[in-house]
Amino acid sequence: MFPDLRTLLARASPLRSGDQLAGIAAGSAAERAAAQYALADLPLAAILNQPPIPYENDEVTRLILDGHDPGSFAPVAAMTVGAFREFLLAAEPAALVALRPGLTPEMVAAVSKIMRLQDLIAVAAKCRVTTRFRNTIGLPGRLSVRLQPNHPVDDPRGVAASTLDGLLLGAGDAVIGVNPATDSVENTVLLLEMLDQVRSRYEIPTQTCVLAHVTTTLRCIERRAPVDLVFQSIGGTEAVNRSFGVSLALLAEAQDAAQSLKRGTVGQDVMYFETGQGSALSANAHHGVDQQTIEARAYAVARAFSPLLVNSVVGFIGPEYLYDGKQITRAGLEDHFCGKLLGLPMGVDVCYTNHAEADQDDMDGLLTLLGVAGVTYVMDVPGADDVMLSYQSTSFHDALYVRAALGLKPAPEFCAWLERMGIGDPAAGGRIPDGLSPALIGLG
Amino acid sequence: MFPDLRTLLARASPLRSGDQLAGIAAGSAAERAAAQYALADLPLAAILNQPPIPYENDEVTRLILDGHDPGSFAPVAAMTVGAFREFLLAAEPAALVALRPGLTPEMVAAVSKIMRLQDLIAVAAKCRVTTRFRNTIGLPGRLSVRLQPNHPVDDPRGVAASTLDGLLLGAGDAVIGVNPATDSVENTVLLLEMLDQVRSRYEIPTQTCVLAHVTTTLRCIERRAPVDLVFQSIGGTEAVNRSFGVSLALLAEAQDAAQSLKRGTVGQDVMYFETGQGSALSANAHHGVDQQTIEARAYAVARAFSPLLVNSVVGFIGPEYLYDGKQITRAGLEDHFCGKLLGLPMGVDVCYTNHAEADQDDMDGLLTLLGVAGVTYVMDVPGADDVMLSYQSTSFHDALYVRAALGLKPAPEFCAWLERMGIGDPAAGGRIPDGLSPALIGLG
Amino acid sequence: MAEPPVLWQDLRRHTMARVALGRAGNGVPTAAHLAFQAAHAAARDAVHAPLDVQALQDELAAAGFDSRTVHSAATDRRTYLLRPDLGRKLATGQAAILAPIPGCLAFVICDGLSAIAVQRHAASLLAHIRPLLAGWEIAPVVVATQGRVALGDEVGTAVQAKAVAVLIGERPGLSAADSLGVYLTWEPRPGRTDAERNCISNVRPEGLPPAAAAAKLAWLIGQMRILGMTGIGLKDEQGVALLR
Amino acid sequence: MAEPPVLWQDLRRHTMARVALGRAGNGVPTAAHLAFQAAHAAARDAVHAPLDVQALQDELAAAGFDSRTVHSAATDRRTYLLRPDLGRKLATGQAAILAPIPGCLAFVICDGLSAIAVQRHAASLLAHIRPLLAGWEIAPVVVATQGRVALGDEVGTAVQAKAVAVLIGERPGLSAADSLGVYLTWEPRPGRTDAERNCISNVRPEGLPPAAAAAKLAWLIGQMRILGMTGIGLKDEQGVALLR
Ligand code: B12
Ligand code: B12
Repeated sequence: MFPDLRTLLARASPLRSGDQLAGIAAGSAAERAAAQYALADLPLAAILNQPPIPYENDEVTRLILDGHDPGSFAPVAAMTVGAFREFLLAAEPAALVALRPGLTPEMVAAVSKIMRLQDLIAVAAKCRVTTRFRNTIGLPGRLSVRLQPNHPVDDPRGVAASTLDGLLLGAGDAVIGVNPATDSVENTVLLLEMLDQVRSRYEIPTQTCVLAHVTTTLRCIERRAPVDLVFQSIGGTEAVNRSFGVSLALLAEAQDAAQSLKRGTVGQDVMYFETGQGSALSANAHHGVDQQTIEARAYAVARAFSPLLVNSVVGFIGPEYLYDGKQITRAGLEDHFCGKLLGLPMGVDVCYTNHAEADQDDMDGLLTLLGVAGVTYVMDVPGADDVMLSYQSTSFHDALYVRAALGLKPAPEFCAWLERMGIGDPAAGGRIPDGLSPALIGLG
Repeated sequence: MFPDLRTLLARASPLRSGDQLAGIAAGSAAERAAAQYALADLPLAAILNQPPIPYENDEVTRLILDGHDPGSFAPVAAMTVGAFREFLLAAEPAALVALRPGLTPEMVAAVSKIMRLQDLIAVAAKCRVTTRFRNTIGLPGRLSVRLQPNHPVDDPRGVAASTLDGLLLGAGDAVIGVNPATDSVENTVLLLEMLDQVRSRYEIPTQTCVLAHVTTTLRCIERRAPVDLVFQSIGGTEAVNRSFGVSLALLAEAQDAAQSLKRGTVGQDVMYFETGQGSALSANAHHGVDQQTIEARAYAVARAFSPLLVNSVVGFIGPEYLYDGKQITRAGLEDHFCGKLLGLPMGVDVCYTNHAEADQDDMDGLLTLLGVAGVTYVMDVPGADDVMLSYQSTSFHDALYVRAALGLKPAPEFCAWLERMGIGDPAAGGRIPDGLSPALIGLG
Repeated sequence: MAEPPVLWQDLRRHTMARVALGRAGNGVPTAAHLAFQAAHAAARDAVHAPLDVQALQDELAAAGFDSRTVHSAATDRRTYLLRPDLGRKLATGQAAILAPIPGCLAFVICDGLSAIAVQRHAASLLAHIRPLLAGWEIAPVVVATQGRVALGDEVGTAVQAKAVAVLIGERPGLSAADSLGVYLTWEPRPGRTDAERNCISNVRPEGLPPAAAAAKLAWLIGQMRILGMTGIGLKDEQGVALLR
Repeated sequence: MAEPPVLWQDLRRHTMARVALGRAGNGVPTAAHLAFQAAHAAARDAVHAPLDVQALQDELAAAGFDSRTVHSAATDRRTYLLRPDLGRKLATGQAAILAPIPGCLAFVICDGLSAIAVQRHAASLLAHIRPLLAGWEIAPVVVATQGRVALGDEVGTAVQAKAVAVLIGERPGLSAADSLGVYLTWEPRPGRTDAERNCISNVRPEGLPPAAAAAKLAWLIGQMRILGMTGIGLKDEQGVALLR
């Protein structure tokens, strides 16, 4: 009924517009149910032996298979996908940690397809991943936040104003990271310097980043700009990475360059990756593989570079891949689960665009569910409205909400800093605490 | 632009199929946004003075207005709906308790319409309502469960088997409550006796109920059947209640009758009500008022009888009122919020039918969100499949999941009983603990 | 009486409910999860299965019932699902098809939410009840598509019936897609509320078999004639034992 | 330099972002919440606003540009949103409309996700860049409906262009629904990846004004000709100061 693993994985995937666009989705709920039965009976070992994209043709497949550790795989080697699901639900957290080097993204994607949201949440909540640069991210009971102070023309004052707004609301412990409107080296250097100035003037135990293309960031490093983290969008096939202008070798070069700067204080995890279901299909680089499996393969790319941060941009790419709030919600929890199980410090950009069928209620739902699932970090833009990227992500207020609702705190070093600066008291009457005087960062 | 309060409330409601069916929904997102602006500017006092269904025509309106306490209302009397939202978000829990007698359902419905999911969750989580019969329901850190062991022909052994299954998985502290397939007095008595036998043989600190029509339950009381709780479906207008064959007087009579039995040990809250958006419209008894406002009015009916349990059956009634997972999710959180704010021990039947556009993922989401919002109880049917009512609700496993994910426990008396009986150890190898021997309850 | 169960899974003997599923952590085991998903897909298909009207009419004829077909004002399935108001009304002109038989008992068969239920059990139920209706004039059976319970009120009015019994497909569930409901209304006319009807539910072989449902309906019809009413004032007091 | 802000709300001077909203508990105050909802409704409408092709062509003519119209293989808006593959292809027969001008520079104006952006800024950008393109033969401007960025590759192939610049409506945001993007591709042909293009984004009065965007595009076009490539190998090294 299903000619090969690739087809089986696609047919067993919960409905999403991207797989329909690719022409590989199940044609009916009944066909999907049949595929899920077949997939559940498949041995994990069969998945290992049948990479959906051939070894010869794809450096991501080579990375996955060459890096696979049979010893770690042993405890689950004899299981089917269905039994693996049960194992995950019942396992102790430590057993899941030990398993990581033995798991391939295809195994993880496969099992996610036969899991309900509650399974994805329950298992992910057992996976903690801790990373370090200038603070410690991913500890139990913590939820970190990327402060995303974008501006339509990268005006340093505008970026600084949004940054200060976020800091005053407790955001920024994952990273203060700007998407540049202009991908020029000069502009990127300017932003890097401004962000580094804010960080050092206020003595914030966090890291900063300008999310330019990795080749631009490499040039900034050459120019001795203050680069904490190297950002790059990545995907799950060699071809989609090529369409992004990157390769494994280029990423390794960038990691080396950034680590050589030794800017981290408590650790040297210097890479920041973004991923998202659909990008490979968009670049016609998906090899007929479903978008969620490809997405999991992107995590195999990420974990090769011990990143500080990885997040799916789940609802960002558009309705042609994830049609509505329901599909975005499912994909967000799948991505988080797959990333965590593979050992990544997984965050999610809880977001949507105005051409998708989604709204703030959907985001409140997904954010809360991810909080319960133990998401490492989320994004924060002022008022949830990114005035440069033109989409809606979570806001500073959203992070306050979810932290309060679930009793979660920022990274410990950052928590201490917030205390020290007297931040977080809404009764302060709108006066900015002295320690955070805007004048210090050139806001006049 | 909006001729009257009724119209304004309808146009400001988040999209749902029932209001479209009634022809009162906003025609576009822009019209809805405009209505929300107008509604936010409306003083709460104006809502009090303009009941959407006239006093003369409707005993529910009379109940609401006659019972309104201006003293409790005073702290918010001068506020607009928009300011009231801000007040609720910022308020301490105690302030919300004090407010209850001053709030009308229309005020509560109005403010819910301009709240996001996260607002509904955050405010509801601050409202605790505690009730008592044979145990204590609604304490902080607790989540109770109605065990719903329905059977297509009310076979006592079948009901007993499902009951035992649920008890073995920790369900049943809210109530063990059967929907009868046959609404005959004799059948109801038979089920009541069987349930009472199970409860007393196992010495379970909980209550039982057969969800027959209140007139049937009254006859059962006359026949001295062991009636713990009186169940009844209710709605938010006199006319919908008439279509259900009930009135305020009848409910009062039933409450008296049940209390006269003095079967409660720790309290005498004897009423159990179900509600659900859409029932008034279905009975053509909605007076042009939107379904969510009518639903909130049903809570005013409920609170007049200090119920032990109240739940919305949110996704049960059908797609003509709540079309898909998104509408069910929003409505479930609205209903929970409105009920809690009015002081009810609010549970939710997290559920859907096979003619609605929803699935298990939607339920996992809603269940988790309600858990974060502090829902008092949820339903539990074996394997989520009600073989008599033909719909899907939450399962025993779902309750285990959400309790584990959020660190919640059953009612304290029931917790102690579970310990005593040695329930909850999945390692027991499928043997039923001696204390729960099926033979004790006639299962041979 | 058999040995009492000592193993959890023995509970399955007593009910078709999904008991004794086992556990994987707090979740259901994979097999149960997949079975549930497959059942959901099937139940959703069942909602949309159309009624084979001709086959039903042939069966009715074989059981000795004359029949007429009408359709509600809901033109298609999607409209039916979203517009119960239309499912309660006859399409324009349809009432004229039905000849008045003052004082009769009318049966209406509606596809409702499960044409499968109606297809399988409606004719059988009627065949069983026929001998039990002495003293009633029975109108030709009305087979209605895209109908709701209250459609019976319009039909009853059109044929000037003293009472109407609507046989309707109940919402398909995961474990049964063929459950029939029966709603009995005294002096049917538009505007009757559900408090003024009686209901027999879960009619199917694994629920209340059509023969037993026919007996119960006949009992209710008899009581209805004595009391001159249906609804909450008419309590089902037929012996339970009969059904077990 | 003005006084440094001491009050939170003063931050608003520096950015159009939704800063200094205040707080209600942990939530946003009602006014900010309602403004957001209204902006969302408007942005969703903007996605569906159609391009007034004639008006755009008139404007182009006034600026001295000849123009041609084509449409992509996506027949309507819904198809466009769900089928980016079709938005990247010309509808059958459309390529034939375009006469080859070997070695030319081609401009393609696509409605993309915001016809409003294109309507407001595309002609202005072209008017500003015209004087800066000495040495290029410019093909008639192609106005394409329901187009994606990669449609430029097909158009460029059809006109045998040396390079193509696609002016396209970016996804409407809550604060701006009229943001134009410009994508420059050397030797366009189907199959080019995004790594082989350069992008100028956020072209609008409150972002990068059309005149400044024209200057930047002209700079990139100049560098492109020197390097014989676009994409990640061509870095934008035009002074930043110019733009501020
Ligand atoms: C969606 C999007 C993406 C998606 C692409 C989705 C997809 N379909 O595959 C993802 C997340 C993968 C992405 C990745 C990147 N993006 Co991008 N992206 C956007 C965004 C938000 C919308 C694009 C859009 O709507 N286009 C219009 C529609 C109608 O046409 P389309 O044919 O569907 O769009 C295509 C292009 O937009 C293209 N694309 C997307 N990003 C980029 C970036 C560059 C440099 C190029 C040449 C093309 C390109 O992808 C689409 C499919 O082919 C824009 C910002 C904006 N408001 O427009 C940024 C934007 C274009 N991206 C940007 C950047 C920097 C990148 C990255 C280089 C980031 C990085 N460091 O890796 C990567 C790699 C891009 C590449 N070479 O492919 C910048 C470009 C800055 C500049 N002036 O050069 C922008 C302006 C946002 C920003 N300021 O950060 N992006
Ligand atoms: C949906 C539903 C409801 C909904 C009604 C939704 C609506 N649209 O307003 C709500 C939650 C309000 C409801 C309430 C009650 N229901 Co009810 N309901 C159902 C259910 C699950 C499905 C009905 C259906 O699909 N019908 C078929 C569709 C195609 O036709 P319809 O025209 O849309 O359906 C109408 C009738 O079903 C009617 N209706 C619903 N419940 C009842 C109950 C009785 C006694 C009558 C006469 C009519 C009636 O409401 C619908 C709109 O008018 C059935 C169980 C089942 N599997 O069928 C139980 C069922 C019919 N209900 C039942 C009961 C007991 C009640 C209550 C009396 C409970 C109580 N103690 O208050 C109340 C009051 C009913 C009344 N007098 O109006 C029993 C009837 C038992 C019996 N043999 O008499 C059933 C069989 C379920 C059960 N075993 O508990 N119900």
